Amino acid sequence: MERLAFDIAHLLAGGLVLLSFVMLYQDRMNGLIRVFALHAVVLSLSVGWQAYSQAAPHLYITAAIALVFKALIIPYALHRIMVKLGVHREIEIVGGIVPTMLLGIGLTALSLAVMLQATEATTADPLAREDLAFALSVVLLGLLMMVTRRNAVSQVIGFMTLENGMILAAAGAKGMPFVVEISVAFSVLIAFIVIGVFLFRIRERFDSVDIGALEQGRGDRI
Amino acid sequence: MILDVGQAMTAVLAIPATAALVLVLIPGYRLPAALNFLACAATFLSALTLLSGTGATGDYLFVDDLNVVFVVLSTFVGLTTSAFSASYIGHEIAVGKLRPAFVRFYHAMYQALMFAMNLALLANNIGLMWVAIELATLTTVLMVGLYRTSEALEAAWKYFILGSVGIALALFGTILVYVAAQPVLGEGYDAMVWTRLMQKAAGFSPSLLNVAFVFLILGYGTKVGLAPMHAWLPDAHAEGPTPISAVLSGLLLNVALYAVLRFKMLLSVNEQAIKPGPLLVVLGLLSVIFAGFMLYKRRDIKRLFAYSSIEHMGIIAFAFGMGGPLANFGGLLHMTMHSLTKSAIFFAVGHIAQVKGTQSLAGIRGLTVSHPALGWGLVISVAAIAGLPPMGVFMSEFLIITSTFARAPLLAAALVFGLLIAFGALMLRVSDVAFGEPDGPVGPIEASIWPLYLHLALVLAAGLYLPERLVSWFQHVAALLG
Amino acid sequence: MDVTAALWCMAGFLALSLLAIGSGGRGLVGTVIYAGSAGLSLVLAVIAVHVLLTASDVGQRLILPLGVPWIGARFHLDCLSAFFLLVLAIAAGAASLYAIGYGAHEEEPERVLPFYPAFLAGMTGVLLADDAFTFLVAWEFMSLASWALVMARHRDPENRRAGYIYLVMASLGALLLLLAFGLLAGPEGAYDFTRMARVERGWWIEGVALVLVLIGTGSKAGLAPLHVWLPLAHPAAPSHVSALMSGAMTKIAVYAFIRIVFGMLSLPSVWWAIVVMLAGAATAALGVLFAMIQRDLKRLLAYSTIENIGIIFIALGLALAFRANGIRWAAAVAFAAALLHVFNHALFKNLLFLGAGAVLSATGERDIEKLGGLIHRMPRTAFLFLGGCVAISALPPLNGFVSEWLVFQAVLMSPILEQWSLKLAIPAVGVTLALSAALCAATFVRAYGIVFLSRPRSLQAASAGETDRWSLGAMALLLGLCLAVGILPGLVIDLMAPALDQVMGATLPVQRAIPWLSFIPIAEGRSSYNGMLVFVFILSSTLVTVEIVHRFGSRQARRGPAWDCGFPGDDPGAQYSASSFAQPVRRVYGNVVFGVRETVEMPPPGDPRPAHIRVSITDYAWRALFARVGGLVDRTAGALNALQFLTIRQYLSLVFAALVLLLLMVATWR
Amino acid sequence: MALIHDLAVQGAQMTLVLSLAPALLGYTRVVKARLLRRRGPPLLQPYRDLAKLMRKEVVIAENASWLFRTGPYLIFVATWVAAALVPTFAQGLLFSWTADLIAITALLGSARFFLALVGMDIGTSFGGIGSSREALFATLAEPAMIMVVFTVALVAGSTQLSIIAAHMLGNVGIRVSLGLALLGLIIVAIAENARIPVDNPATHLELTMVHEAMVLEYSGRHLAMIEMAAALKLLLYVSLIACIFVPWGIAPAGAGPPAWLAGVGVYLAKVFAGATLLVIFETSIAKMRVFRVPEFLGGALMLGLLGTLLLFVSRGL
Repeated sequence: MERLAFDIAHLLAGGLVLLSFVMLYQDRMNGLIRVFALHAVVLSLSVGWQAYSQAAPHLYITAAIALVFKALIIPYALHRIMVKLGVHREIEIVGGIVPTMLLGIGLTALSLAVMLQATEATTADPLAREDLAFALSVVLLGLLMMVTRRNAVSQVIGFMTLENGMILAAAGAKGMPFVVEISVAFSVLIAFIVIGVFLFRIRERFDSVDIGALEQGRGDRI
Repeated sequence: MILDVGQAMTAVLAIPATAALVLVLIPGYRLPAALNFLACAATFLSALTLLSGTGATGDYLFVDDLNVVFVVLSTFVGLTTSAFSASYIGHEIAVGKLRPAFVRFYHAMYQALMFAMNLALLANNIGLMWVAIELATLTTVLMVGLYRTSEALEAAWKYFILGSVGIALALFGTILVYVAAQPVLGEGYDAMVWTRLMQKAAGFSPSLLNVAFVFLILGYGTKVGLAPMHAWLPDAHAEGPTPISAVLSGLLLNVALYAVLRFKMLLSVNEQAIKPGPLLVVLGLLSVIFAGFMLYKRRDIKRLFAYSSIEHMGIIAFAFGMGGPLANFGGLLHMTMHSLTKSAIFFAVGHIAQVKGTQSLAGIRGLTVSHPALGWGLVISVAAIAGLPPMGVFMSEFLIITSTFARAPLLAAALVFGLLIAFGALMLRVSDVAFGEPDGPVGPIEASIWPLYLHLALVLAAGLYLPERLVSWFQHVAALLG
Repeated sequence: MDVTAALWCMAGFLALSLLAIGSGGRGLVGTVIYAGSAGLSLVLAVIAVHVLLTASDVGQRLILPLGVPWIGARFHLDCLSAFFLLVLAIAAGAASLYAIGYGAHEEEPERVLPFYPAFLAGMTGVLLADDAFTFLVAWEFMSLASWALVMARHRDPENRRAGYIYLVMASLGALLLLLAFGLLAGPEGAYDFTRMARVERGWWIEGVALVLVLIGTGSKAGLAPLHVWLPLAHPAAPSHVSALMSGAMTKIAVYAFIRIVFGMLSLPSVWWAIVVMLAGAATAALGVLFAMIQRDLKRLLAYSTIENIGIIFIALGLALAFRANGIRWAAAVAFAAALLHVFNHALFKNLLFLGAGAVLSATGERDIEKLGGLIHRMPRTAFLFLGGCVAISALPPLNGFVSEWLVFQAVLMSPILEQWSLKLAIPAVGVTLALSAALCAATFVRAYGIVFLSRPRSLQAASAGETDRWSLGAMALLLGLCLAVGILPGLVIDLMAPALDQVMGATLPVQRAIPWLSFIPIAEGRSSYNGMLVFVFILSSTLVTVEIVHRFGSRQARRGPAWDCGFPGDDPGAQYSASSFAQPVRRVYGNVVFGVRETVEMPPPGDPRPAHIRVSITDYAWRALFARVGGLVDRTAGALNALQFLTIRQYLSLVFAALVLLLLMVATWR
Repeated sequence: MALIHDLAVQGAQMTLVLSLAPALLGYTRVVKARLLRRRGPPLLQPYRDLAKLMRKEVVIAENASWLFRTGPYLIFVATWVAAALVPTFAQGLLFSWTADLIAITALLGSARFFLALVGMDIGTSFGGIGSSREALFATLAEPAMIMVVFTVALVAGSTQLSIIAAHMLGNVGIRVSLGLALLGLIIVAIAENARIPVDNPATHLELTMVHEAMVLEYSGRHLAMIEMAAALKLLLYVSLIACIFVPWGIAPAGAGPPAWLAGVGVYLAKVFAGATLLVIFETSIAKMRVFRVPEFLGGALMLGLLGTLLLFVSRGL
């Protein structure tokens, strides 16, 4: 039974990293939102499985929150915003797909090397080490996505994937006390509200979500 | 009603929390401002009683030599800033730059920020500290966007994105620290309590701690505003309302640096882990020299002093990076002096911007002629921040530079170069702003000058005479910091 | 006991400045402040003389619980600081007396009154400080107060620029001193001077410390490449303040150099002496050549301050050379020459600046091209200013000659040094010294001739009136002192003997015992000079000559138009102007030292426009050092400024790159 | 009693110097005329000129100041005191200890200082030209003089003239540095006394005159004082050269009246021989352009510096 639990957790975490790569590849907004929803689903499955294998009931709540918020509500809201702004067919990526993907691969390799080296002495449990390594790569990929995207919504989605990586890492660390879950959820909630407020505000001001439009307003212009 | 230390600790948190909730319900502006001031006063008094005790450690909160000074400092600066903000925001509404609707949640956010900062300082749990700093960031994001101008929105958006990324990295660092502590302290709650972590830190795996420290220094470093991660700070200061800039520069940067200090203490206990010193020194020097050069081309007075905050945070990081009793003592003293002086500067800048109706340096001339009290207040406080002797900042810089010069002459020379560059820029701007023929509106202002001169008096006093108690605290903590 | 009294005087100065702030500087407050300062300076003078006479070290130390917590603020009034305290007290007393009368002309007194006593307190503090922290606090407090005084006339952008350059240079000097103290205090932080003197150090550490101190104090005193701020800042302040800045503050910088180099550094080496001497020689030559071509009277005096500082540093360099070779008595003579010139320069430079202030307040004009003929309208000021010019040009009856003579005697003693580098350096320094002494005389002939003699060249000069009694009193006091020191130099040498003994361990022969009160620095046969007899000789010969001429020759005198070889030249414009007087010297020395370009614009024939001659003078030190560094900083700031206008994405990539870099470092670190 | 005796001898020297100076000037004019194959004015003509000037009434410009009237006396006295300090027929006189060679140079400097000042007092362009050129020549002549003083002082080990003269009598012998110093001193003497190559004493041509331009406005007894000071300065320089470089025949300190008489005889011979050499040099050379004089004086400065450098490098040179 031990072997099977490890394989499933390993599969789900790897799936999450794969989905991050897929999202890097996406250049259509609609596709991006759908993949993000899938990303959240896989995350909740992984956390749920962690809860099952560590027999820690509170992880179920986190999995539920991840599922409800990140998989359903946020993608639907983002989709509605996209449609209203009429931006959903926009294609935007900076620096081309291939270099981004290569950079993604490099980052994953780096995170694996760093985390495996760092954790080899401490936890005998391979699952925790795997989880941390994958979590770090999801975080780095999320950050890469934020860096290479020009659109405000895609940046927010990048940030969301970064948060997903955090939840994966938190779940991976056995016995992480209750406080951390609440905090992650708390940040998701707040992030969404604030982003929402800004998006509407931005739309009211510039009628476009493109961050480039935001930048001329910067103070101290020469 | 003399509270003992435990009660005082809870009071310091309870008062701002309840005040925040109460203020959400009250509309209008006059009453909330007064209530805000009273809440801050009450918090400050309860923080004072903390001084009397010898420190207490609870499950979630604890008081020791390091955070007691900063709690008192942040409540004091919070108090004076609330007094300043009462007259500032009143004037902004009167002038019409701020519609009452925007200000609806201002005081509630202010108290929430106070609560978050006190919680971060007193938290005995690294997770709880992270939550508190996250809350502080989010409240300041909302307040930076208060004016709803396009620049304010852009600054708030930039602050949110960079802040959140920083906080996320810090969270990952915290998780790694938990993972490192888990085998020694067992699962669950114990592996995140500061006091236990400090006792058992020697047993943690050094390699994991190193990776954790990388994430923590980058995460909380973003909140401190060190060089590569500083981008949010100048715009957040320039576009947000001035009381928030004062609180941001005076306190929030200190709280974030306090967090970095805590983790540096953790690493210094564990020998095999890499010494965090060189990393902090590099970041510090980079910030000092980078900010020094950026001061020259600034056109907005608040952005000018925002870069000066980055420079001073760089000096403090440099001091803690160098380590050793003298440099650490200088660093701690510099944190206190910088927050007092920088908030005084922002008080002056706030009123100057209101009087002249503009924040651009070109539009402000001859202040010492049109508004002597305000003009000379600005000149003295800028002289203080530039590190000229009679004021306190000079004593900390004196200790930092002389102690480093004996051990690493080149580093001290680089720091002095950065200081001189920054000094040149600051004095160039002040001599244009404060002297010369006054132009633009010169109407009288009903500004509250006493917070500005109260801070300057404290800084001058610290420059000449440091009370025995404060010295013993700093020396004890300096030894702890390694 | 003396230290506490001195500290009470310092507290008195600070109280005066607080009083000035409180009262807003209107009405009688000015007189009260200046009278108070004069009184306190007198008390300081008495204390200094008392310490010098008793020369005891009891009761001279005091530790207050201020400043750096575990060291406290230490104060120590030993003989060396007592001598400089005397110099400061005389200069401050005279300037304060002068200011009682002169202060009334100030249009914004509230900007000068609070900072004047603070400036004096700062200077006294530097002399009394006995640990690095208090020293630097007093040092920068002095710079800050004098910066505020320079900014008193802030409405003129030129003054603001001068104030800014001055403050940046002062801060550079202070930071270098801070580094020097850091080096000397060593890792365990021996910040108080007594322990700092006993710390064991490698020779190269002392070498670096010397260079830092030389630049730090040299920039404040006005040593050659760093002197450029001095002629901008000193004239910008009110006259009694620029008198103090030139007369006293530069001396405080010399005191700091002596206190650190002779007090703290234990193993002097020969190259130190050469560096100090060459810097002094370059400063002297540069200072006086620039003074020769100045058109602004106060800037001319500031440049001549730079020249005299050069002479003092030459003497100090000689003292260092003798000390490096262990010849203590010769080092004492050279050091006595330096201290005597410090004393004399404080007297006559103060006198000249106060005179310039009187001319400025009477005519409202600083450009000497527009003055002239003031001797008829301001006879007493003209006489006192003439005394100052005679003193500074080192002419016998007055004190300037005595210190110059002693410096020459020190140079003449130096063949006993055997290092080859010194054997070549000292003659070169000697010839520069002689050249700058002669040029100084020419400069002040020009200054006095153009300002006071000949016919008024402008309406203001024609309508000038004599200054008030207080100013004349202060100037007369200084001239009297100049004459007294010129006649009886032995007294000053005996007064400074304890200071010489403390620093050098050897003193000059006791001067009181010498018959006829003549002044013999080294030995009977070697050289002696009797100021009093020369003065009596000149006085008696003059009386005899006047008596004979008036008895045997005629006494009649008749007024008539000037002969001028028959040319009817009554147009004041036809007179020799300041720049035409300096034209020969400019032409001979010009292109080497300050790159003179004389461009003549002749209009084409038939064009009525007047022809112009433009003289462009470039100060190489300003161009090579200040302008270049300023340009560099500006360009770097411009380049870095682009970082303020990046997009959020680019900022994020900065953070991202930092994270990846650190992770790589951690991964590959093991 | 001894004090009165010493005072009397010092007074004798001062009167000797005062009376001899116009004679020396007259002698130079006579010799110059003879060399130019003219008869020239009688030897005692300068005395008559001075007596005439003394009696004549003084005409002063309207805007002349008190300095203009007191100037001539100060200039004359400074030069007279300097001349009195130079040992002529005897060494070690009473006042010789009061001032050494540097003080004498400085006294001459103060005479020149006041001369330049009074030149500018009236505010005519000629006064300005004279003072400006005098200032330029002074900036080179005085350092050259000080360098010569350095060389001589380093050889003799003291700056007191009496000790130098006594030392030169003894074992000095021919030295390169002393040769350089002599040449330097001669050049400085020519420049200071406004002799031919630097300035023409006889002419009134505006463009060339330096010394004359400054004293243009003087008349009567003031002009007499100035003329007397110029003559004294010439005598001082000649006796200075004689005292340092040709010290034989000067009565040693404390010698009796017979030695003084012999001393006076030898001194007169030396002075008039020197004057003759000076005039011969003057007639054999033409006046230089104003801006070539700085090179001429620069040469003297370099000679002095070279002499000092040689003595710094090794005691023997």
